[in-house]
Amino acid sequence: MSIKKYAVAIRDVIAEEMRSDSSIFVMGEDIGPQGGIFGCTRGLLDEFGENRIIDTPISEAGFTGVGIGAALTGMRPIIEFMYMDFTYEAMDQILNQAAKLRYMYGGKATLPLVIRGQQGIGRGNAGTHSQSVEAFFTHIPGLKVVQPSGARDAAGLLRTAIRDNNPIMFFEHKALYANSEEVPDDTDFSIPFGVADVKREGGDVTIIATSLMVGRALEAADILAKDSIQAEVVDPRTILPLDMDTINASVRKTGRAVVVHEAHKTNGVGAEIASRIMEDSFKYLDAPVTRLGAKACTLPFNLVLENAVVPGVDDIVAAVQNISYR
Amino acid sequence: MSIKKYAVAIRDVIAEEMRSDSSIFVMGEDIGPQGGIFGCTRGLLDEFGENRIIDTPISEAGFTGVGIGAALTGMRPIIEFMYMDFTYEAMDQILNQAAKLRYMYGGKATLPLVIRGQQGIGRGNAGTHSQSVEAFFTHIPGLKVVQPSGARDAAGLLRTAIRDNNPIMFFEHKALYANSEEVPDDTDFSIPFGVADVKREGGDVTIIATSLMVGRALEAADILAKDSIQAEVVDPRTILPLDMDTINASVRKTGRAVVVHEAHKTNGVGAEIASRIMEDSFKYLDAPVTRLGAKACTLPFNLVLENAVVPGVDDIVAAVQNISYR
Amino acid sequence: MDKKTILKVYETMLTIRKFEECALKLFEENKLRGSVHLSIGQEAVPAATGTFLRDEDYITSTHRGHGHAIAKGARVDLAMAELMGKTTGYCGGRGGSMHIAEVEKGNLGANAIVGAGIPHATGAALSARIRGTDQVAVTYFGDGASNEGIFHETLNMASLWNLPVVFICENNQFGLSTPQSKACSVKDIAVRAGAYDMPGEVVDGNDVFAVEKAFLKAVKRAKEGKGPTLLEMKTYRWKGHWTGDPEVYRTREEVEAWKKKCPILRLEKHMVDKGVMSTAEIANKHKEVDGVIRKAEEFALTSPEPDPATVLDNVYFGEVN
Amino acid sequence: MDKKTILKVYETMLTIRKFEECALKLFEENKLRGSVHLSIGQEAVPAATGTFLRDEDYITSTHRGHGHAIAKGARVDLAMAELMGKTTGYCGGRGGSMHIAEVEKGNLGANAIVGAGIPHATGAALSARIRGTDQVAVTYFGDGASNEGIFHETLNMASLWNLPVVFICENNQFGLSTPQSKACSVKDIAVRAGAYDMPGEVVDGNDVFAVEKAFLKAVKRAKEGKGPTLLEMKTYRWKGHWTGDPEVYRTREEVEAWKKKCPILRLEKHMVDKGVMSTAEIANKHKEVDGVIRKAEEFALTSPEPDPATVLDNVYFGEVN
Ligand SMILES: Cc1ncc(C[n+]2csc(CCOP(=O)(O)OP(=O)(O)O)c2C)c(N)n1
Ligand SMILES: Cc1ncc(C[n+]2csc(CCOP(=O)(O)OP(=O)(O)O)c2C)c(N)n1
Ligand SMILES: [Mg+2]
Ligand SMILES: [Mg+2]
Repeated sequence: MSIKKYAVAIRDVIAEEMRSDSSIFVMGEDIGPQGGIFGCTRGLLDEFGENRIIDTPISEAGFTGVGIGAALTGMRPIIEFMYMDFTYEAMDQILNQAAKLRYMYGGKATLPLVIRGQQGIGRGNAGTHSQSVEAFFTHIPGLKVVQPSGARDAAGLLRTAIRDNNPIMFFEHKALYANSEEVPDDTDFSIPFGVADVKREGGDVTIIATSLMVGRALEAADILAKDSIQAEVVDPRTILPLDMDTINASVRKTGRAVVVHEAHKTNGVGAEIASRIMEDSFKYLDAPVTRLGAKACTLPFNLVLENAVVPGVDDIVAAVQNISYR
Repeated sequence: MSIKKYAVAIRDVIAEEMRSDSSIFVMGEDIGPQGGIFGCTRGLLDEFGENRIIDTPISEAGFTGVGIGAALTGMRPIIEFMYMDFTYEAMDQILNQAAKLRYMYGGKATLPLVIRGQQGIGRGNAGTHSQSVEAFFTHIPGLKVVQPSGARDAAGLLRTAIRDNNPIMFFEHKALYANSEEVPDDTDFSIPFGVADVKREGGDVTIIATSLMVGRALEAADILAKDSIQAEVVDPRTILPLDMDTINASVRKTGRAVVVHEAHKTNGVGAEIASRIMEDSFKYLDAPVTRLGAKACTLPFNLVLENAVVPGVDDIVAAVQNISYR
Repeated sequence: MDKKTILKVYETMLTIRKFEECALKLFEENKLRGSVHLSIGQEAVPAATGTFLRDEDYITSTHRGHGHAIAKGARVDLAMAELMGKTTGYCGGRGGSMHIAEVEKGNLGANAIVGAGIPHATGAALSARIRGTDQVAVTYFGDGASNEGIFHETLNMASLWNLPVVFICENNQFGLSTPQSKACSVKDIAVRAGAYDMPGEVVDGNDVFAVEKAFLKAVKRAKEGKGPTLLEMKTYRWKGHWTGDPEVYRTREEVEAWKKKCPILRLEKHMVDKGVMSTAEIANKHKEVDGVIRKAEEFALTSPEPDPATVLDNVYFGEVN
Repeated sequence: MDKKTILKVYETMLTIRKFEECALKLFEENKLRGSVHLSIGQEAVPAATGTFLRDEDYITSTHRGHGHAIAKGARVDLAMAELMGKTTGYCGGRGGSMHIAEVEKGNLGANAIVGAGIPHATGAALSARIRGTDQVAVTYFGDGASNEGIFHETLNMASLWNLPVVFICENNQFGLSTPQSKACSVKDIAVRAGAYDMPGEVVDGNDVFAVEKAFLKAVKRAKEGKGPTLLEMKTYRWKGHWTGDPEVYRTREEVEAWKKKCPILRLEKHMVDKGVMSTAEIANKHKEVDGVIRKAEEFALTSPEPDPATVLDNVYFGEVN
């Protein structure tokens, strides 16, 4: 075990996998000498050289397409998006190409491709650089969608992503990069997709939280415990595949659920999760599943406003209390 | 009243509005001499000339951005996307620019802009030309999202869209263009956004359906009626704003609801609607809200397969029956 | 070109032509559905390029891609079956006309999205470079596609990284109904090569010899590590953009004038003039290819429809998790 | 330029410089947060272009847009308040440094997305053309932005439709950490004009006279209905890409060498040499502008934070339905 920052855990897994598999290369904006603006490729250029650590022009659609072509022909590209918001520039390549080619070619193409980068609030980057965009990639079939909430999960899930033969959307969070955690040193340490992690056990209510919201949910759970409400906090870790078994088991135990993510509430992943809980566990529900997500406005630049838009610990506490006394 | 095809109803409203407001112009691929590949701008070039009916290069991101610039400076552009699937090429301009500029500029910009075009199955256009993509535009705040299911609604809603001072995503359906309906001749005929239409009344179950699925829901309702199940069919018509009042009123009456759309089920608009029904009307529900949507695979080229992916009348009947005997 | 090569190019052109004529017939007979985009009149480009590629070289193609696939070695029976959406087709009926691919033989696929295949070929070239092979990648796209942003982004990267890729713009004068002059600010798309510091050349796309010459030069350059080339092949599509196009955007006369420049007739005349083939041999070749296509048609017609129970197969490699 | 104009350009440059120095100070004092991109060293381009535009002319700008806004007439107090996210700022604190806009005065906005503003200016030019006015639109963007697809798509349309727009590429040698040579396949971005059949010109972007001359020629062309121009202004950014950039990608010497080419010092020297201003007058001007900026800082610092209760305002024009 080593204590590592989330950003370092990511970098180390990339390096370890690159050492053992020469078909892996990394491309993206400012990942070379700069090491990525969040340091997730720091030092890799020195070790692996320009042939495998490729700085790109600001051409998101183009380099995503280049990655797809490389993946189709035996390589295992890792593409860094400086901000996952910029996937908007490359939606055709991601949703129409990476997600669909295997299927449209009758199963005769394999696309081992990781698209990774950070998203979310925390840096005063304003509306176009603070979004959480994972929901877009669950709606169109063909991708897997990952959202690690800590350094250990980031390491284990990234290794699984790199070794997977499918296109993977891997969502890091800018406000988590500096968080440290114990990470196994084993260079085969991996966490399977589709296995939720119960970050805290409790019998009264289930809080399903992703990414930055996991920490807030745990804080909320501590506060609620003082109020004698024992919250179980479930982190799905992968949004697609989604571990409904764990979620249903928890909800059937507690009878109450709150889903919280940083992305906008309207048509966010929480809508899917809440609907599936209802479909699967309707008769166990003592109260409607509550969703928390960003308010229906663009993420504002101002910090006070930004905080007003995204669910805070208080909002989670209030939501739980609201459904606990029904 | 005149009996008009859906495509003609759309064309006529564009022409009528252009006659009375010189700030309206239309741009898009092959909308000039060709009149749009589905005929929605047929004849407009002759009447309005090249200055207001503008054939573009195949540059979706670029011409969307050009439309935004024109909207910011006093024009009211209507942009035709040949297939709404191609919005993937222009996601940054739609989701980061059109949807956000007014907010990010502190309310000091106005963007009257209609982005319209067709989507969906029915022409053997395969995976990248058969999608239903409306859900993407409800997740990011700042847009309104419209889905007319018939010629009359298309006319009334399009007029509202053109006169609205916000960016509007207007989703037509390729398989509806040839359907005819009575449309008022009044050149002020409009249908407000956010007002669902109860297409059929019934007391046993609520079917919320959009676009092509409205017709299928009505067919299903006829079949169910023989089985003594009276289905109420609600067409929200606009997905954002969403008329939850009408939906809730219906569900509170029937206690049961099925939401059906052609878009993929996972994280489709149905997830949002089902979640909101649960949130608003939990104690009235006798059964979980059921969602129907396209299966989790790319839309296949082959007709037999295509039909297997998208909800059919039988699927709707079965879903209703399944929740009716609980 | 030596005689053997000429014959191969000729046979390829003839196969493409007759394959598409058959597809059109099937479409008109309602035995084939969906978007079918014919390249009749444009056969010289795929034939005089694809023929010179090895299995290990890569191509990407477009919505108008039957010719590229056939020239890269696709079997016409499997291709026709795909056009009909049959299980036996290249994509098992999932992709249809616009998605014929054979990755293991270097055809990385037709693509229904204008411009989308351009970076895929470039990525294959990058992959070859990283793996240290001498593979070459070729991407075909239309005049209309040269106005998509991805064209620009990709050509810039290909040149910057000196990749072994050949960009072939088939300028058939129209993007759907829009004449090139209404969509493209330059007369010769080859000029755009200058924006990426790569060589660009205008080629008579109906002349197999001109196409071959320019192409082999570009391939040589690519293999020598000198980087990409942009070739603009001037040609013309005889049929509508898709089967059913009202063709309001051009005159019958214009089409007829181009038919006179038919690349197949032109090569036939050349072969007869130079004594490569006699008229009788040509007639025989036609019959032979007719036979091949007839068998492909038969195969496609008699192949089974896919089983709806398999519709969820192949969304992912392996299980979802 | 006559004396009055020179003084205006000079004052604009000075205002931009001191505005940004103040922003940097506030950032270092932790009174300002978020991404702040400084254009220190690049002031000649906005000053010797924006100064020549009328209120009714349009501009679009970038993440590095303080200079463009100020040269187009933005008030430094409202701009500084926006950098601090205050209610009194141009965007009421919603947009921050990267979104300063003043639509009614022709500033269609800074834009945090690389390249995204290019089509907006072009759309404004189209709008002017349809409305029959003589307005001109100018779009500023970086060397890095010239590799985005939207650059290509937009320049093609602007040329095709002969729109009154001037494309100003501020080539400050880097896109974030990436030198132009590692991102762009051509040495001079102006060369890319050829891909759209429009004039392109390389300009010394640190020389206000060269900038003015090239710009006025382009504006004249636009107003005469002759279409767009691409101007590449060679310049250099002195500070990091953003406040906090480790600047691993260049040497101190390189930066120092460029500082010697400071556009402000250069103009000051010219003015003294030609007797336009004395050193004393220059010193006074500095003091005057310092005073203006100090007041702006004061205004920004004492302005209220936005009220969270208003956070949902202005998502839509009017009610949602
Ligand atoms: C991104 C995108 N935009 C638009 C279309 C619709 N479309 C299909 S083919 C075509 C014309 C393409 O013209 P060109 O590139 O010249 O190829 P050609 O059809 O002439 O072979 C258009 C507009 C598409 N498939 N994809
Ligand atoms: C679409 C997009 N990709 C990437 C970024 C991140 N980014 C912001 S500024 C920048 C560099 C821009 O370089 P250039 O266009 O030369 O402008 P400069 O910063 O030098 O003024 C990058 C990569 C972005 N904001 N938008
Ligand atoms: Mg063409
Ligand atoms: Mg730059």
